[in-house]
Amino acid sequence: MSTTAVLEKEIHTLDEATVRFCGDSGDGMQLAGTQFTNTSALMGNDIATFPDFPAEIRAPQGTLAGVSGFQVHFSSTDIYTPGDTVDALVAMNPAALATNLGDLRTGGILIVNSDAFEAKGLDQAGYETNPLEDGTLKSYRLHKVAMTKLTRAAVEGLDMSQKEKDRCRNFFAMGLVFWLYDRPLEPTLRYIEDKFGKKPEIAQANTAALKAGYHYGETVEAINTQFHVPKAKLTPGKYTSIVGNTALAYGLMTAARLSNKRLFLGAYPITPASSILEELARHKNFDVLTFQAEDEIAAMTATIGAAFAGAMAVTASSGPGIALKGEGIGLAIMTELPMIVINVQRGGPSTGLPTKTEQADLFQAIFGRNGECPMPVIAACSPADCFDVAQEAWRIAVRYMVPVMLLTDGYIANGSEPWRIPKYADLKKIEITHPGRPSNGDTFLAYRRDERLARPWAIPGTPGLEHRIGGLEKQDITGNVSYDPANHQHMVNLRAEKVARVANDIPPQKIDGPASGDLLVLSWGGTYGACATAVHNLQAKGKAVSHCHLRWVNPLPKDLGDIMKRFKKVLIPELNLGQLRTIIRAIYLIDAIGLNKVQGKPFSVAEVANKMEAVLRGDLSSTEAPPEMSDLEAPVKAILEKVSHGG
Amino acid sequence: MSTTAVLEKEIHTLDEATVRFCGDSGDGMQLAGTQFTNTSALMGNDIATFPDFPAEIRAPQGTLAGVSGFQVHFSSTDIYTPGDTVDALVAMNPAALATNLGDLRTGGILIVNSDAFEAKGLDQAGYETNPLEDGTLKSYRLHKVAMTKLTRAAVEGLDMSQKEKDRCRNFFAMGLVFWLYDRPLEPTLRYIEDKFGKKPEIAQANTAALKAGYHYGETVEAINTQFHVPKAKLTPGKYTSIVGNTALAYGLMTAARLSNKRLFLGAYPITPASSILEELARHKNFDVLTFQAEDEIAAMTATIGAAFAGAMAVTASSGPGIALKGEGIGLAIMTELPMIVINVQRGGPSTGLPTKTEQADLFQAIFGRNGECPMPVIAACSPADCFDVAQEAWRIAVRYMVPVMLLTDGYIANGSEPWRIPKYADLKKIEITHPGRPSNGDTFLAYRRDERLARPWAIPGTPGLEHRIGGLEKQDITGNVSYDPANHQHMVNLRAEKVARVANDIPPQKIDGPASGDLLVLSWGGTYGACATAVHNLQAKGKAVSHCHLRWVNPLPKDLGDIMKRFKKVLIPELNLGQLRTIIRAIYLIDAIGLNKVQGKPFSVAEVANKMEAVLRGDLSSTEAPPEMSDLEAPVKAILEKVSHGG
Amino acid sequence: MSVDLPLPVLKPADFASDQDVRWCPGCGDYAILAQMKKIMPTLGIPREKIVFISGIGCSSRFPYYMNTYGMHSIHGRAPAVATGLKTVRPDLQVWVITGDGDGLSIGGNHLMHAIRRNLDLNIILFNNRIYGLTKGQYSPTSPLGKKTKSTPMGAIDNPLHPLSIAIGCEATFVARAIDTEIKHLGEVLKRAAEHQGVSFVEVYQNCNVFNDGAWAYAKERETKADTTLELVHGKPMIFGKNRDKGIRLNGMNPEVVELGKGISEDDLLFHDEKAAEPSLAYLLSRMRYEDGFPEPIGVFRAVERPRYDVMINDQVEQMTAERGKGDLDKLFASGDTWEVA
Amino acid sequence: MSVDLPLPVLKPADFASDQDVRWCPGCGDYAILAQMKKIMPTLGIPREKIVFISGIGCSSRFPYYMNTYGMHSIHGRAPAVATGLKTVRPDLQVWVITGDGDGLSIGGNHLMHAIRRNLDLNIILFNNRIYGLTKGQYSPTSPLGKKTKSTPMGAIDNPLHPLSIAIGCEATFVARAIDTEIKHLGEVLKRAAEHQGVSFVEVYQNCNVFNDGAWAYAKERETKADTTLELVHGKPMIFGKNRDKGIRLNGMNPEVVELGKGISEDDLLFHDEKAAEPSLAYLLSRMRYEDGFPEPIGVFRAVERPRYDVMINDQVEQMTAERGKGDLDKLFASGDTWEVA
Ligand SMILES: Cc1ncc(C[n+]2csc(CCOP(=O)(O)OP(=O)(O)O)c2C)c(N)n1
Ligand SMILES: Cc1ncc(C[n+]2csc(CCOP(=O)(O)OP(=O)(O)O)c2C)c(N)n1
Ligand code: SF4
Ligand code: SF4
Ligand SMILES: [Mg+2]
Ligand SMILES: [Mg+2]
Repeated sequence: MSTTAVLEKEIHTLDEATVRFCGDSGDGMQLAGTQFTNTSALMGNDIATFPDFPAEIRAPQGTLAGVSGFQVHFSSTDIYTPGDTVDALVAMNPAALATNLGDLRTGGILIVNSDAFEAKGLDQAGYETNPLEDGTLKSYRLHKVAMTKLTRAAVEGLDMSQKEKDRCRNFFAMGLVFWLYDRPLEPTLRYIEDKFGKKPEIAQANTAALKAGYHYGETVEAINTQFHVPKAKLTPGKYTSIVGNTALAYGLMTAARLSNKRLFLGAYPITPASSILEELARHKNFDVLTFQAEDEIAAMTATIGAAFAGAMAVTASSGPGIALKGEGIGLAIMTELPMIVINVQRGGPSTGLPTKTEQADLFQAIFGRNGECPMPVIAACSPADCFDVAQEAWRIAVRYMVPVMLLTDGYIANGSEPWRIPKYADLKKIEITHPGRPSNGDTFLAYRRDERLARPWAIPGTPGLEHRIGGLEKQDITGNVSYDPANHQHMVNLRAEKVARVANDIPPQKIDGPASGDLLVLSWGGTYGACATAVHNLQAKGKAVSHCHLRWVNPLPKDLGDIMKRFKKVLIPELNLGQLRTIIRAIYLIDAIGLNKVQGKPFSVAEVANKMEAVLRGDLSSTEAPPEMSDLEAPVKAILEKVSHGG
Repeated sequence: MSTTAVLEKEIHTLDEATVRFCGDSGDGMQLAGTQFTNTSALMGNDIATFPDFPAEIRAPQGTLAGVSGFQVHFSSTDIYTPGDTVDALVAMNPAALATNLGDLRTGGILIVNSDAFEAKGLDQAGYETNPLEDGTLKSYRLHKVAMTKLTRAAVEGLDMSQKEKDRCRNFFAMGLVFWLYDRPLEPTLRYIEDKFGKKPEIAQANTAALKAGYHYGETVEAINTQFHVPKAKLTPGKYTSIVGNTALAYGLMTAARLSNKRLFLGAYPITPASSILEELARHKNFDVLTFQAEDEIAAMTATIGAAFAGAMAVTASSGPGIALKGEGIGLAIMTELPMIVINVQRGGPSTGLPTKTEQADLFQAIFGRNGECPMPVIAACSPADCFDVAQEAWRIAVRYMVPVMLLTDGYIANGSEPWRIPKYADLKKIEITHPGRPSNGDTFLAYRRDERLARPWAIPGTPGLEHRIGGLEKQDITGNVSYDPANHQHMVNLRAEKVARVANDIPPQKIDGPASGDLLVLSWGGTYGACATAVHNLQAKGKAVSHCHLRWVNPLPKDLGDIMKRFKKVLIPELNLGQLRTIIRAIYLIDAIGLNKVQGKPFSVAEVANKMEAVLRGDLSSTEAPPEMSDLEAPVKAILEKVSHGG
Repeated sequence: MSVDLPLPVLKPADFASDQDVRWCPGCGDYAILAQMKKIMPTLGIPREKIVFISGIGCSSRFPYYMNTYGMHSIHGRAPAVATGLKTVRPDLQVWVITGDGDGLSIGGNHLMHAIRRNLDLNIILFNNRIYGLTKGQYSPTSPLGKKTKSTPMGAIDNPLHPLSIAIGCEATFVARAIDTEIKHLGEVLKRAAEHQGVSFVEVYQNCNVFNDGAWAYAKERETKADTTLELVHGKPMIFGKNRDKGIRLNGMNPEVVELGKGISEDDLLFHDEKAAEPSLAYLLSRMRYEDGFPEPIGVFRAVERPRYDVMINDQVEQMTAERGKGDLDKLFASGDTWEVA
Repeated sequence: MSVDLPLPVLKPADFASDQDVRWCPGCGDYAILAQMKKIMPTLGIPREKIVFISGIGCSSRFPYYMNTYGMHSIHGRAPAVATGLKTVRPDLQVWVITGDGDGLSIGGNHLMHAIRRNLDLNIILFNNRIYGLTKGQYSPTSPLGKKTKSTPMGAIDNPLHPLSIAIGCEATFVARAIDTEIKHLGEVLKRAAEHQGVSFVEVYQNCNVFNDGAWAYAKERETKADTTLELVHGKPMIFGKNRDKGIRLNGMNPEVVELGKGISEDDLLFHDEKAAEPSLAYLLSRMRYEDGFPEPIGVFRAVERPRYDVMINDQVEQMTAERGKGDLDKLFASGDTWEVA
């Protein structure tokens, strides 16, 4: 390790900053991002992250298709999104620079591993000249750092291969960025200890690289400013950083415990839902049964079997898998058994863009089955919210004896945010009663209903409640098969009314901002953060705008119609072509305006804010968020378009 | 055969009449109805029929669940429905009487086989006293005919078992009704000859029974009036009576011939769609390939394979099967291959009421897939219309390179009506061009589009056009896989725009009635007849009402919005809870009113007319057609509710 | 799980539900239902612990007629529904009732996976070689050339042999019975019920409306002794009206031989339902009447293997034993945490 | 159908599409792709007459890399897509590329039915005993106890043996190859291409990222001669580094014997890929390394049976011959008709 003197450097205090690490999939960028996130969280910042994996398992090294990135937004105030633009970008190779530079703000800090900018790498990234040399980067604060060489120097003498040594580069990069944003190394040192304790050479190397990076920041003259982002004023409590699918798994386990049930998950792997299965499989000591089915239809129908058996039964998939479950969901609705169907939405239609995010399965959730086949639909708004939504879905499922569709999306599923850890004892129990052996002589009526129209959940094994259910129309009260026309109408109405009554359990909508005004932004699901932030920004500019976010998308809250009427305009931003908007228009006959984006990516705050301003100025047409339209002929593009895919 | 003298009887001339034959499934009522229909058609009446099968294959004899009926409406004017109420009911046993009496108009003719009203039969039908004796039938013109005895007498001496002899009863009943409505016996005698020519005993017995029935009418005193329904003024031409699914099969075969294609049908049996497969399987000499797949998913994806291969590819199913095809349809949409997906709708949700009719799969047709996944949707309005709709679906599919959903329903599929037989030479050809070997050096661009946004249909076997397609998002023009955000937005828009442009091929809507007025009835699919008739009836009463029927449900006709604006109110009758209404409201923000019925049965004319009058009087709420609500405790009901089911 | 209370003594009629049976008069399904009701009281399992799961088809109406728990699910999916049920509640006795279309056409994959997982399910496939409920289209077991509504010129797909497939996917109990051989049928059902692990039983069932006589050769008094072969564990394979014919192995191939004439019982193939390898069962499953063989009935194979339903619950217990019953508070705080004051 | 024009002489490289191959470096899929490109020019079929259909999975990206017609369909459905295609166009050579998850999990039923129908499809199943594309969950061929992302305590379902299943459902051509035995692999692919009727080939394929070494025993230089057995039609089953071991039949069971010591080649089982009954093929498909057997590679079974794709078209021709080319005007008027003037 070189031992240069530490220089005195400026420290700027900032409200917030956004950093993105990017490099080849093999460069360990997800790890760098995660460590930076955790450290920032430990320092008390509010955080939001956005990992961006390549579609390939392992694309050839150095290619554009193989670039992996991780963005961290950290702040001393409340934040809801990973940030529209990047303040500091770390690019480990030319391909990473080429695909990520567009998001770096003018004047932003650009740290590159200059060692990687040699002929082959430049060529793979489609650069004809070296951007580090040809002046194209002059509007950024460029730091060319010979990371490969510096890392090698730092770990010199350790008994490892060159390749292994080079793998420590991400720790060097981390160290440098840690210094830049005034973060402590301890959490990462602890991580290294935990993770590589059994491989001391590697632990030593990573430690050395990390410290070298940090030290490099301290000493190299070219980098003369350090930034500091103070603690956020978060609600007091114990926090951890949580990923959406993990929060969802925890929420399911919690709901099971709160209702004193075994948890059964029937699932077939599919991106981006698989990690729900994987997470739950690790926690069997919570009385969790995970069944990896042969396909989604089996996953769905096994879930129905588990619900009949009396478990908290859940199935999880993504768009194409949910399409396959449609017929089974119909059976779940007809048998009126409680369960949860999770759809982690991804880019569609068909196989679509499997690793990307979208909100285009709302229609499928509400309408995608044969017959009159309604079910409640709830949507999580952020990674941590998945925890709450899972419990709420189950609460409604058992209160109304109905399958519930729970929507999240790829953005929520993989993103993370600080989560104030609840105390289990403080959580609200979920009451379930199963009928017991009937008093002598009473016949059990499987389709007799309570005031919420819920039928009894009689489970096999209970003497005297033997009964048969199925997919044919049921006679009211008895549950016997019935072909009676009047009964069919009655039952169709009953099932619809039951779902409508779920609205009785939806609390009055919270409105963020004044109760009336010029513009209401109505959102659902994962666009919450961008909408909330955009509305806050416009409120700060004195505009009469408010935000209303839907947690239940079906049924809609009872007060929604009145709320919308109090605003001159209603804007519905969605990552689809206007699915919620269609429903709102149909129900309320309100000429809601859409902001629609179907690009596999979340909204930026600016997109929403710009559209809001346009509407306020009088542009009342629904629009798409203008894609950064790419000249499809440009060389970088041309290469990017080469086949790539996901699961 | 007894030889009583023929009495002089009155003949009344009627505009129209409705007759229903009902009895046990084993009683041959479908045959009786069909013969009566054909004879009436041959006599030049307009006709409409409604067969009503029991759900069981063969329910136990004499039970309520085993009742089978066939209703014929015949007329000297244009008719569109099988008739709301029945003028003459033939009931072969107590169960048939119990389940069908409700539809006989007061004062209507009731012919019963009095021999069947003995203790067991009455008991099975839930009668505590004999309705033929206890005065409950006094508001009908009851004719108690000892059909069993009379038939036995007629066939006496023939060398057959008692059981076989009794099976001729339906011919006796036919004979009697033929006399009653002044129809000739010749067509039925020809039928007997054709069908039983090889079993002369049976032919003889049926002939004898038929004539005995006719003769009975002539001679018995109690029946003193004969009715005559003159010829209708139909467009000149050659006619045949055609069943919906047969017309659909013919339409598909015709479309294939008109476009010079092999016809491939991939299907899995399901009620009420199976007979499309069965009909096509009989016509292989029309270059028809029928593939009975292992399930609906295979049927759908084999259809995609056949479309890729260059055939006219079709799949046919019903609600639950279509639910299973959802994922495959997504692939069809993504690959932009032309094909037809037929849904013969039945009662839902889930297995629902498999042998009954409904229109509740419209949402599924338009919205039931993951992602933004639009497809054109066309709906047949009557049995004969299936012939035209099949051709139109294929014309659009190939013009736009898009899968088309074709909706019919159980009512259309099994119903029949006179069909003016077209000359093949008069039908409009369907032009298809496939690209050929490209000029030297040109690369084939599989996703380059024409002015309708259709891509080329390049089929395997063509040199130089080798290309790969699939379910991942495609790059515009090249068709290569693309993860580019802007391209995805572009392609999602393109696919939506392509479907929207189908509206360019939809002719201006025909309005039945004045172009503006107090009330527009907007209908789609199989409710056409009831709506048309109800509107005519009200127009005849001088009301300012018109009718507009949609053939294309997606996209909607371009002029629809303007048309609706010219009426004070819009009423949308549907056999669902308001699915088209939801879409109309969302698109046009029009407060359309619904008339909704989900009882497994079509609308009666009166239901539509009553609702229209209510709306004209100012009742603007959407309502259900009031079910003939059954006291579920009544004994007949209680027995009716016993398990019964279908496929 | 064992039952603690003394069981009330039940009769077959106690297993009849209050629903009218809605099969065609003369349908083979009645006989199977009757035998099922008959063996039920002999199993020592209380009614409430028994569940029948079916798909869609005539055969799949079965659960409605049993006064136990039941679900008439959707077409082809009964094995999957049953898997969810049995996984959560291994203490229940779960029956799967399916048809040749339900089980081998649309449901083939679920059947295959339920079998390979070896859950303790009793799967009874009513094979009538036709689609009954949808009124007469051919099924995956319909013979080549079979003319049906959907194959007016004859079927052109090789029929599947249910038992060969079951054996091909690791079945632990495989048997065959005939609807009209009621005593034998009852015994086979009982054996199936008692087997720990998946039991797969094919029942030759007559659909007298759409495929009457499909199994005539195996059912008719005059022919059946020559066209079927009752398997008995440990016994030589003898059949024929006079019990004078047998099956002998010739290399890998079975052959029909006449006893006497220098061939004794000892030369015959002996049945071994417990053979470690399924090759014998597979070979027996391939013996077909049309190839000149008697078709074996009875238990082809009955071996013990670990059960999925038990193992999945064992994993819960094992992890619980290792880590203790899951503590949510601990789990929530298991990553890096920080305090905000 | 035969090709009329003289074919241009193609090289393997002519079968490479312009798309970058996107498998992980080191993936076994590369070798299979290379062999496929290599045999292509030897088949005498013009490029435009060849179609590759796949499902979803790493393996299923295969069609993108072949400069033929192709479709990357949806998960598990490739056999059904191919069935529609081949039925309409029996003149095309149709390949189905699938994985152990795609083909045996979600797609098991389509695979089974495509096989029993005996369409002339060449189905290649890349068996890496893992879900590659979704990053490492267990598959239906993962061994019992296998720890994967979705089975942290080990898999508890009995693995399926692809060839046993194929044989269980009437396959006419069944073979196995190993990604690294490239010459043998190429030969097997070629045999599959040439077989008339369905060809089912299992390829042991290494997923070096999520299941590295799953087939190590059968691939490594030191062990492979003892753990695999190359099947040669009509030849005795000999294996081992010194070709001193063989397979002998003991009743219905195979056993490993050492040659010499009184055992000669003639005592061994002789391979017969054309055996009328599939019992031998079935028995071979059950020989597993973990049970002490060498695992056979090469062609297990190759018999001729009528092809569905041919027969369905024959029915068209036959009916056309019988009735003449369909006349729509006649058909429309085939029921009772009447004239309205
Ligand atoms: C998804 C779906 N597809 C098709 C059907 C129609 N269907 C009902 S039962 C059946 C086949 C019945 O055959 P099988 O399983 O052999 O039973 P069987 O009636 O012969 O006892 C079919 C195709 C359905 N109900 N659901
Ligand atoms: C309907 C559907 N379900 C699930 C998936 C996710 N998925 C894609 S590939 C795959 C399994 C791949 O395994 P395998 O067939 O063995 O192929 P490999 O990647 O190992 O070559 C899964 C589960 C999907 N794309 N579509
Ligand atoms: S159709 Fe056949 S299988 Fe179905 S109930 Fe009737 S006889 Fe039985
Ligand atoms: S994940 Fe495995 S199977 Fe997939 S490309 Fe990588 S090495 Fe090959
Ligand atoms: Mg059957
Ligand atoms: Mg795999």
